[in-house]
Amino acid sequence: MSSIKISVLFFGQITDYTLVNRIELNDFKDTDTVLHYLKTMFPRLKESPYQLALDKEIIHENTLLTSHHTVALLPPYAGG
Amino acid sequence: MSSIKISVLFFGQITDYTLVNRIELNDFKDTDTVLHYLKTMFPRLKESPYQLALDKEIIHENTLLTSHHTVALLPPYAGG
Amino acid sequence: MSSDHRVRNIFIQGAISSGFIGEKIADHAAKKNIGGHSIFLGQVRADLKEDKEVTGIEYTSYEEMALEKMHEIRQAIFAKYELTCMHVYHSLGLVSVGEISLFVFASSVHRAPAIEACREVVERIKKELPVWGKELLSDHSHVWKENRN
Amino acid sequence: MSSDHRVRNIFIQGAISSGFIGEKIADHAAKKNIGGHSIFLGQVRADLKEDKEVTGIEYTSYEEMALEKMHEIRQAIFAKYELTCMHVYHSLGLVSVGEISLFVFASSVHRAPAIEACREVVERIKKELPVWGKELLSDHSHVWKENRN
Repeated sequence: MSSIKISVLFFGQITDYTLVNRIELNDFKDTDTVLHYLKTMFPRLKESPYQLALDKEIIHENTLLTSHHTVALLPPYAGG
Repeated sequence: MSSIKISVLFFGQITDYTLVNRIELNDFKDTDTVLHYLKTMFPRLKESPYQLALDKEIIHENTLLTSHHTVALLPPYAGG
Repeated sequence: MSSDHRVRNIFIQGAISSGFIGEKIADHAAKKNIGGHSIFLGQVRADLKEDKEVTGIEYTSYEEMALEKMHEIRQAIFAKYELTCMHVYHSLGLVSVGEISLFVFASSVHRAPAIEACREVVERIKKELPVWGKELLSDHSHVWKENRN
Repeated sequence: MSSDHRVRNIFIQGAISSGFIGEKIADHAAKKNIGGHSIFLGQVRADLKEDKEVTGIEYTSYEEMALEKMHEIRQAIFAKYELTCMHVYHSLGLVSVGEISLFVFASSVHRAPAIEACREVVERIKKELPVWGKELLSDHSHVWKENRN
Protein backbone atom coordinates (compact mmCIF):
# COMPACT_ATOMS: atom_id res chain seq x y z
CA MET A 1 0.00 0.00 0.00
CA SER A 2 1.47 3.36 -1.03
CA SER A 3 1.87 6.12 1.53
CA ILE A 4 -0.80 8.89 1.87
CA LYS A 5 0.86 12.31 1.89
CA ILE A 6 -1.20 15.34 2.90
CA SER A 7 -0.56 18.97 3.78
CA VAL A 8 -2.02 20.76 6.78
CA LEU A 9 -2.36 24.56 6.72
CA PHE A 10 -2.69 26.81 9.77
CA PHE A 11 -4.06 30.35 9.75
CA GLY A 12 -4.69 33.35 11.98
CA GLN A 13 -4.50 32.92 15.75
CA ILE A 14 -3.72 29.19 15.39
CA THR A 15 -0.29 30.13 14.04
CA ASP A 16 0.40 31.87 17.40
CA TYR A 17 1.15 28.40 18.83
CA THR A 18 1.80 26.18 15.79
CA LEU A 19 4.49 28.73 14.83
CA VAL A 20 4.40 27.33 11.29
CA ASN A 21 1.84 27.84 8.52
CA ARG A 22 2.12 24.39 7.02
CA ILE A 23 3.14 20.84 7.88
CA GLU A 24 3.26 17.70 5.75
CA LEU A 25 1.91 14.44 7.18
CA ASN A 26 2.18 10.84 6.03
CA ASP A 27 -0.21 7.95 6.48
CA PHE A 28 -3.19 9.51 8.20
CA LYS A 29 -6.30 7.76 6.93
CA ASP A 30 -8.93 10.39 7.80
CA THR A 31 -9.42 13.92 9.13
CA ASP A 32 -10.34 12.78 12.66
CA THR A 33 -6.99 11.00 12.98
CA VAL A 34 -5.22 14.15 11.78
CA LEU A 35 -7.09 16.31 14.30
CA HIS A 36 -6.36 13.91 17.14
CA TYR A 37 -2.66 14.08 16.28
CA LEU A 38 -2.67 17.88 15.94
CA LYS A 39 -4.34 18.28 19.35
CA THR A 40 -1.59 16.20 20.93
CA MET A 41 1.07 18.21 19.16
CA PHE A 42 -0.65 21.60 19.84
CA PRO A 43 -2.79 21.25 22.98
CA ARG A 44 -4.14 24.82 22.62
CA LEU A 45 -6.07 23.62 19.57
CA LYS A 46 -8.51 22.01 22.03
CA GLU A 47 -9.71 25.46 23.18
CA SER A 48 -9.52 27.20 19.81
CA PRO A 49 -12.55 27.74 17.59
CA TYR A 50 -11.92 26.70 13.99
CA GLN A 51 -13.51 25.16 10.95
CA LEU A 52 -11.89 22.45 8.87
CA ALA A 53 -11.49 22.74 5.11
CA LEU A 54 -10.52 19.84 2.85
CA ASP A 55 -9.19 21.06 -0.47
CA LYS A 56 -10.78 24.48 0.13
CA GLU A 57 -14.24 23.09 0.99
CA ILE A 58 -15.53 23.32 4.55
CA ILE A 59 -16.26 19.83 5.98
CA HIS A 60 -18.30 18.99 9.05
CA GLU A 61 -17.71 15.25 9.30
CA ASN A 62 -14.80 12.88 9.42
CA THR A 63 -13.54 12.39 5.87
CA LEU A 64 -11.20 9.82 4.33
CA LEU A 65 -7.92 11.22 3.00
CA THR A 66 -5.99 10.44 -0.16
CA SER A 67 -2.62 11.75 -1.24
CA HIS A 68 -2.30 15.44 -2.12
CA HIS A 69 -5.27 16.35 0.02
CA THR A 70 -4.89 19.70 1.80
CA VAL A 71 -6.46 20.08 5.22
CA ALA A 72 -6.78 23.65 6.54
CA LEU A 73 -7.63 24.84 10.04
CA LEU A 74 -9.54 28.10 9.77
CA PRO A 75 -10.18 30.25 12.85
CA PRO A 76 -13.16 32.68 12.71
CA TYR A 77 -12.88 34.98 9.70
CA ALA A 78 -12.02 38.62 10.25
CA GLY A 79 -11.82 40.21 6.81
CA GLY A 80 -12.75 43.77 5.91
CA MET B 1 -52.10 101.95 2.41
CA SER B 2 -48.58 101.17 1.25
CA SER B 3 -47.99 98.95 -1.74
CA ILE B 4 -47.22 95.20 -1.28
CA LYS B 5 -44.18 94.24 -3.36
CA ILE B 6 -43.39 90.57 -3.82
CA SER B 7 -41.08 88.45 -5.98
CA VAL B 8 -42.12 85.36 -7.92
CA LEU B 9 -39.48 82.77 -8.85
CA PHE B 10 -39.81 80.17 -11.63
CA PHE B 11 -37.77 76.99 -11.89
CA GLY B 12 -37.19 73.97 -14.13
CA GLN B 13 -39.69 73.19 -16.89
CA ILE B 14 -41.83 76.21 -15.92
CA THR B 15 -39.09 78.49 -17.25
CA ASP B 16 -39.61 76.85 -20.70
CA TYR B 17 -42.66 79.11 -21.10
CA THR B 18 -42.20 81.90 -18.56
CA LEU B 19 -38.80 82.53 -20.24
CA VAL B 20 -37.74 84.43 -17.12
CA ASN B 21 -36.67 83.17 -13.71
CA ARG B 22 -38.15 85.98 -11.69
CA ILE B 23 -40.82 88.67 -11.82
CA GLU B 24 -41.76 91.38 -9.33
CA LEU B 25 -45.43 92.02 -8.57
CA ASN B 26 -47.22 94.80 -6.74
CA ASP B 27 -50.41 94.77 -4.75
CA PHE B 28 -51.45 91.12 -4.74
CA LYS B 29 -53.07 90.39 -1.41
CA ASP B 30 -52.67 86.61 -1.32
CA THR B 31 -51.12 83.62 -3.11
CA ASP B 32 -54.40 82.58 -4.82
CA THR B 33 -54.60 85.98 -6.50
CA VAL B 34 -51.00 85.65 -7.64
CA LEU B 35 -51.64 82.18 -9.08
CA HIS B 36 -54.76 83.33 -10.87
CA TYR B 37 -52.79 86.14 -12.48
CA LEU B 38 -49.87 83.86 -13.42
CA LYS B 39 -52.21 81.34 -15.06
CA THR B 40 -53.64 84.13 -17.21
CA MET B 41 -50.17 85.31 -18.12
CA PHE B 42 -48.78 81.76 -18.66
CA PRO B 43 -51.68 79.47 -19.61
CA ARG B 44 -49.41 76.37 -19.65
CA LEU B 45 -49.17 76.69 -15.87
CA LYS B 46 -52.67 75.19 -15.76
CA GLU B 47 -51.33 71.82 -16.97
CA SER B 48 -48.02 71.91 -15.11
CA PRO B 49 -47.43 70.11 -11.84
CA TYR B 50 -45.79 72.32 -9.23
CA GLN B 51 -45.68 73.09 -5.56
CA LEU B 52 -45.77 76.58 -4.13
CA ALA B 53 -43.19 77.87 -1.66
CA LEU B 54 -43.55 81.08 0.33
CA ASP B 55 -40.21 82.30 1.64
CA LYS B 56 -38.74 78.82 1.06
CA GLU B 57 -41.50 76.97 2.92
CA ILE B 58 -43.94 74.80 0.97
CA ILE B 59 -47.52 76.03 1.43
CA HIS B 60 -50.72 74.11 0.64
CA GLU B 61 -53.32 76.79 1.28
CA ASN B 62 -54.01 80.34 0.20
CA THR B 63 -51.79 82.64 2.25
CA LEU B 64 -51.84 86.41 2.80
CA LEU B 65 -48.87 88.31 1.39
CA THR B 66 -46.82 91.12 2.81
CA SER B 67 -43.99 93.08 1.23
CA HIS B 68 -40.72 91.25 0.52
CA HIS B 69 -42.42 87.88 0.41
CA THR B 70 -40.96 85.53 -2.19
CA VAL B 71 -43.31 83.10 -3.91
CA ALA B 72 -41.66 80.23 -5.81
CA LEU B 73 -43.20 77.80 -8.29
CA LEU B 74 -41.41 74.46 -7.96
CA PRO B 75 -41.95 71.71 -10.52
CA PRO B 76 -41.21 68.10 -9.41
CA TYR B 77 -37.68 67.80 -8.06
CA ALA B 78 -35.10 65.96 -10.12
CA GLY B 79 -31.83 66.19 -8.19
CA GLY B 80 -29.13 63.55 -8.07
CA MET C 1 -17.57 69.88 13.89
CA SER C 2 -19.41 67.62 11.52
CA SER C 3 -22.79 67.76 13.17
CA ASP C 4 -22.72 71.51 13.80
CA HIS C 5 -25.48 73.99 13.19
CA ARG C 6 -23.92 75.87 10.32
CA VAL C 7 -25.74 75.72 6.94
CA ARG C 8 -23.08 74.39 4.54
CA ASN C 9 -22.86 74.80 0.82
CA ILE C 10 -23.23 71.55 -1.11
CA PHE C 11 -23.16 72.95 -4.65
CA ILE C 12 -20.25 72.56 -7.03
CA GLN C 13 -20.17 74.23 -10.44
CA GLY C 14 -20.02 71.51 -13.10
CA ALA C 15 -19.11 67.84 -12.66
CA ILE C 16 -17.62 66.35 -9.48
CA SER C 17 -14.21 64.98 -10.46
CA SER C 18 -12.82 61.61 -9.39
CA GLY C 19 -9.77 63.52 -8.12
CA PHE C 20 -11.98 65.55 -5.79
CA ILE C 21 -13.59 62.34 -4.50
CA GLY C 22 -10.17 60.77 -3.93
CA GLU C 23 -9.05 63.85 -1.98
CA LYS C 24 -12.14 63.77 0.22
CA ILE C 25 -11.46 60.11 1.01
CA ALA C 26 -7.81 60.91 1.82
CA ASP C 27 -8.95 63.70 4.18
CA HIS C 28 -10.42 61.01 6.46
CA ALA C 29 -7.17 59.13 7.11
CA ALA C 30 -6.62 61.37 10.13
CA LYS C 31 -9.94 60.32 11.72
CA LYS C 32 -8.68 57.23 13.46
CA ASN C 33 -12.01 56.16 14.94
CA ILE C 34 -13.65 55.62 11.53
CA GLY C 35 -14.14 51.98 10.54
CA GLY C 36 -16.40 52.30 7.50
CA HIS C 37 -17.23 54.77 4.75
CA SER C 38 -20.29 54.48 2.53
CA ILE C 39 -20.27 56.50 -0.67
CA PHE C 40 -22.94 57.05 -3.30
CA LEU C 41 -22.13 58.63 -6.66
CA GLY C 42 -24.77 59.68 -9.18
CA GLN C 43 -23.50 59.56 -12.76
CA VAL C 44 -25.19 61.09 -15.84
CA ARG C 45 -26.51 58.41 -18.21
CA ALA C 46 -26.81 58.54 -22.01
CA ASP C 47 -30.53 57.68 -21.86
CA LEU C 48 -32.67 57.79 -24.99
CA LYS C 49 -35.40 60.43 -24.78
CA GLU C 50 -37.78 60.87 -27.71
CA ASP C 51 -35.29 58.71 -29.71
CA LYS C 52 -32.45 61.12 -29.07
CA GLU C 53 -29.51 60.51 -26.80
CA VAL C 54 -28.95 62.56 -23.65
CA THR C 55 -25.53 64.26 -23.93
CA GLY C 56 -25.56 65.99 -20.56
CA ILE C 57 -27.69 67.49 -17.82
CA GLU C 58 -27.81 71.15 -16.88
CA TYR C 59 -28.67 71.38 -13.19
CA THR C 60 -30.37 74.34 -11.55
CA SER C 61 -31.64 74.79 -8.00
CA TYR C 62 -33.49 77.12 -5.70
CA GLU C 63 -30.20 77.24 -3.86
CA GLU C 64 -31.16 79.01 -0.65
CA MET C 65 -34.12 76.71 -0.10
CA ALA C 66 -32.08 73.63 -1.04
CA LEU C 67 -29.33 74.48 1.45
CA GLU C 68 -31.84 75.01 4.24
CA LYS C 69 -33.53 71.72 3.39
CA MET C 70 -30.19 69.92 3.22
CA HIS C 71 -29.32 71.34 6.63
CA GLU C 72 -32.58 69.97 8.02
CA ILE C 73 -31.89 66.53 6.46
CA ARG C 74 -28.37 66.60 7.87
CA GLN C 75 -29.59 67.35 11.39
CA ALA C 76 -32.17 64.57 11.18
CA ILE C 77 -29.60 62.05 9.91
CA PHE C 78 -27.10 62.88 12.66
CA ALA C 79 -29.88 62.51 15.23
CA LYS C 80 -30.88 59.11 13.80
CA TYR C 81 -27.53 57.49 13.03
CA GLU C 82 -24.27 57.37 14.93
CA LEU C 83 -22.05 58.97 12.32
CA THR C 84 -18.53 60.27 12.53
CA CYS C 85 -19.12 62.66 9.64
CA MET C 86 -21.10 63.17 6.46
CA HIS C 87 -20.42 65.15 3.30
CA VAL C 88 -22.75 65.93 0.40
CA TYR C 89 -21.91 67.55 -2.94
CA HIS C 90 -24.29 68.23 -5.83
CA SER C 91 -23.47 69.73 -9.20
CA LEU C 92 -25.00 72.86 -10.69
CA GLY C 93 -24.64 73.78 -14.36
CA LEU C 94 -23.57 71.35 -17.06
CA VAL C 95 -22.59 67.76 -16.27
CA SER C 96 -21.83 65.64 -19.33
CA VAL C 97 -22.71 61.98 -19.79
CA GLY C 98 -20.34 59.74 -17.78
CA GLU C 99 -19.58 62.50 -15.28
CA ILE C 100 -20.63 62.60 -11.63
CA SER C 101 -23.29 65.00 -10.34
CA LEU C 102 -23.96 63.73 -6.80
CA PHE C 103 -21.50 62.61 -4.11
CA VAL C 104 -22.77 61.47 -0.71
CA PHE C 105 -20.14 60.31 1.78
CA ALA C 106 -21.02 58.99 5.28
CA SER C 107 -18.57 57.56 7.83
CA SER C 108 -18.98 55.75 11.13
CA VAL C 109 -17.12 53.65 13.69
CA HIS C 110 -18.89 50.43 12.63
CA ARG C 111 -20.24 49.99 9.14
CA ALA C 112 -24.03 49.86 9.54
CA PRO C 113 -24.77 53.52 10.40
CA ALA C 114 -22.67 54.81 7.49
CA ILE C 115 -24.36 52.46 5.01
CA GLU C 116 -27.90 53.19 6.21
CA ALA C 117 -27.38 56.95 6.52
CA CYS C 118 -25.83 57.20 3.05
CA ARG C 119 -28.76 55.43 1.48
CA GLU C 120 -31.35 57.50 3.35
CA VAL C 121 -29.63 60.76 2.46
CA VAL C 122 -29.59 59.86 -1.24
CA GLU C 123 -33.32 59.10 -1.17
CA ARG C 124 -34.10 62.31 0.70
CA ILE C 125 -31.93 64.45 -1.60
CA LYS C 126 -33.77 63.13 -4.64
CA LYS C 127 -37.19 63.67 -3.07
CA GLU C 128 -36.72 66.82 -1.05
CA LEU C 129 -34.14 69.14 -2.59
CA PRO C 130 -35.43 71.74 -5.06
CA VAL C 131 -33.09 70.79 -7.89
CA TRP C 132 -33.94 70.41 -11.57
CA GLY C 133 -32.12 68.81 -14.47
CA LYS C 134 -32.47 69.86 -18.09
CA GLU C 135 -31.47 66.84 -20.17
CA LEU C 136 -29.71 68.10 -23.27
CA LEU C 137 -30.31 65.92 -26.33
CA SER C 138 -28.11 65.17 -29.32
CA ASP C 139 -30.21 67.43 -31.62
CA HIS C 140 -29.89 70.39 -29.21
CA SER C 141 -33.45 70.06 -27.96
CA HIS C 142 -34.07 69.21 -24.31
CA VAL C 143 -36.39 67.37 -21.94
CA TRP C 144 -36.66 67.71 -18.17
CA LYS C 145 -35.31 64.94 -15.97
CA GLU C 146 -37.85 63.06 -13.87
CA ASN C 147 -36.74 61.08 -10.81
CA ARG C 148 -37.91 57.51 -10.37
CA ASN C 149 -38.74 56.36 -6.87
CA MET D 1 -17.26 41.25 -19.25
CA SER D 2 -17.98 42.04 -15.65
CA SER D 3 -20.05 39.02 -14.85
CA ASP D 4 -17.72 36.56 -16.55
CA HIS D 5 -16.60 33.22 -15.22
CA ARG D 6 -12.97 34.04 -14.62
CA VAL D 7 -11.75 33.89 -11.00
CA ARG D 8 -10.28 37.36 -10.36
CA ASN D 9 -7.68 38.41 -7.88
CA ILE D 10 -9.01 40.79 -5.22
CA PHE D 11 -5.88 41.07 -3.08
CA ILE D 12 -3.66 44.12 -2.91
CA GLN D 13 -0.41 44.20 -0.95
CA GLY D 14 -0.71 46.84 1.79
CA ALA D 15 -3.27 49.65 2.04
CA ILE D 16 -5.67 50.66 -0.73
CA SER D 17 -4.79 54.27 -1.61
CA SER D 18 -7.31 57.04 -2.20
CA GLY D 19 -5.59 57.62 -5.54
CA PHE D 20 -6.34 54.04 -6.59
CA ILE D 21 -10.00 54.51 -5.59
CA GLY D 22 -10.19 57.77 -7.57
CA GLU D 23 -8.74 56.02 -10.63
CA LYS D 24 -11.25 53.18 -10.39
CA ILE D 25 -14.07 55.74 -10.26
CA ALA D 26 -12.63 57.58 -13.27
CA ASP D 27 -12.48 54.28 -15.21
CA HIS D 28 -16.28 54.22 -15.19
CA ALA D 29 -16.79 57.51 -17.03
CA ALA D 30 -16.81 55.56 -20.29
CA LYS D 31 -19.73 53.35 -19.17
CA LYS D 32 -22.50 55.66 -20.25
CA ASN D 33 -25.37 53.51 -19.04
CA ILE D 34 -24.34 53.72 -15.37
CA GLY D 35 -26.52 55.97 -13.21
CA GLY D 36 -25.33 55.09 -9.71
CA HIS D 37 -22.24 53.80 -7.95
CA SER D 38 -22.25 52.48 -4.39
CA ILE D 39 -18.90 52.22 -2.65
CA PHE D 40 -17.93 50.78 0.71
CA LEU D 41 -14.52 51.42 2.23
CA GLY D 42 -13.24 49.66 5.34
CA GLN D 43 -10.73 51.74 7.29
CA VAL D 44 -8.43 50.54 10.11
CA ARG D 45 -9.42 52.00 13.49
CA ALA D 46 -7.19 52.89 16.44
CA ASP D 47 -9.26 50.73 18.80
CA LEU D 48 -8.12 50.11 22.38
CA LYS D 49 -7.37 46.43 23.02
CA GLU D 50 -6.18 45.37 26.46
CA ASP D 51 -5.62 49.11 27.15
CA LYS D 52 -3.23 49.42 24.23
CA GLU D 53 -3.93 51.21 20.98
CA VAL D 54 -4.12 49.35 17.69
CA THR D 55 -1.50 50.82 15.34
CA GLY D 56 -2.27 48.66 12.31
CA ILE D 57 -3.61 45.34 11.08
CA GLU D 58 -1.60 42.67 9.32
CA TYR D 59 -3.94 40.77 7.03
CA THR D 60 -3.43 37.18 5.89
CA SER D 61 -5.68 34.90 3.88
CA TYR D 62 -6.08 31.39 2.57
CA GLU D 63 -5.87 33.10 -0.80
CA GLU D 64 -6.86 30.30 -3.15
CA MET D 65 -9.93 29.47 -1.09
CA ALA D 66 -10.82 33.16 -0.65
CA LEU D 67 -10.69 33.82 -4.39
CA GLU D 68 -12.89 30.81 -5.14
CA LYS D 69 -15.36 31.94 -2.48
CA MET D 70 -15.31 35.50 -3.79
CA HIS D 71 -16.01 34.18 -7.28
CA GLU D 72 -19.02 32.28 -5.94
CA ILE D 73 -20.29 35.42 -4.12
CA ARG D 74 -19.77 37.45 -7.29
CA GLN D 75 -21.78 35.01 -9.40
CA ALA D 76 -24.59 34.99 -6.84
CA ILE D 77 -24.69 38.79 -6.65
CA PHE D 78 -24.80 39.20 -10.44
CA ALA D 79 -27.63 36.65 -10.57
CA LYS D 80 -29.57 38.51 -7.87
CA TYR D 81 -29.02 42.18 -8.80
CA GLU D 82 -29.04 43.98 -12.12
CA LEU D 83 -25.52 45.37 -11.98
CA THR D 84 -23.41 47.00 -14.65
CA CYS D 85 -20.22 45.99 -12.89
CA MET D 86 -18.70 45.23 -9.52
CA HIS D 87 -15.15 45.45 -8.19
CA VAL D 88 -13.73 44.20 -4.90
CA TYR D 89 -10.28 44.82 -3.42
CA HIS D 90 -8.96 43.58 -0.07
CA SER D 91 -5.57 44.28 1.48
CA LEU D 92 -3.03 41.68 2.54
CA GLY D 93 -0.05 42.49 4.75
CA LEU D 94 0.20 45.62 6.87
CA VAL D 95 -2.45 48.34 6.81
CA SER D 96 -1.88 51.15 9.30
CA VAL D 97 -4.54 52.98 11.29
CA GLY D 98 -6.47 55.44 9.08
CA GLU D 99 -5.68 53.47 5.91
CA ILE D 100 -8.17 51.53 3.81
CA SER D 101 -8.21 47.72 3.69
CA LEU D 102 -11.47 46.95 1.85
CA PHE D 103 -12.96 48.59 -1.25
CA VAL D 104 -16.27 47.33 -2.68
CA PHE D 105 -17.61 49.16 -5.73
CA ALA D 106 -20.94 48.28 -7.39
CA SER D 107 -22.57 50.14 -10.29
CA SER D 108 -25.99 49.95 -11.94
CA VAL D 109 -28.32 51.82 -14.28
CA HIS D 110 -30.64 52.90 -11.46
CA ARG D 111 -29.38 53.29 -7.93
CA ALA D 112 -31.11 50.54 -5.93
CA PRO D 113 -29.28 47.44 -7.26
CA ALA D 114 -25.85 49.04 -6.76
CA ILE D 115 -26.68 50.08 -3.19
CA GLU D 116 -28.17 46.72 -2.20
CA ALA D 117 -25.49 44.64 -3.91
CA CYS D 118 -22.67 46.65 -2.33
CA ARG D 119 -24.08 46.17 1.13
CA GLU D 120 -24.68 42.43 0.65
CA VAL D 121 -21.18 41.89 -0.73
CA VAL D 122 -19.62 43.64 2.27
CA GLU D 123 -21.58 41.43 4.68
CA ARG D 124 -20.69 38.26 2.76
CA ILE D 125 -16.99 39.20 2.51
CA LYS D 126 -16.80 39.65 6.27
CA LYS D 127 -18.61 36.39 6.99
CA GLU D 128 -17.40 34.10 4.22
CA LEU D 129 -13.87 34.98 3.12
CA PRO D 130 -11.03 33.18 4.90
CA VAL D 131 -9.15 36.33 5.90
CA TRP D 132 -7.55 37.11 9.26
CA GLY D 133 -6.30 40.31 10.82
CA LYS D 134 -3.54 40.53 13.39
CA GLU D 135 -4.07 43.78 15.28
CA LEU D 136 -0.68 45.20 16.14
CA LEU D 137 -0.63 47.09 19.44
CA SER D 138 1.41 50.06 20.57
CA ASP D 139 3.61 47.88 22.84
CA HIS D 140 4.43 45.51 19.93
CA SER D 141 2.15 42.76 21.23
CA HIS D 142 -0.87 41.73 19.16
CA VAL D 143 -4.46 40.50 19.35
CA TRP D 144 -6.54 38.90 16.61
CA LYS D 145 -9.32 40.93 15.02
CA GLU D 146 -12.87 39.65 15.56
CA ASN D 147 -15.67 40.72 13.26
CA ARG D 148 -18.93 42.00 14.71
CA ASN D 149 -22.13 41.02 13.00
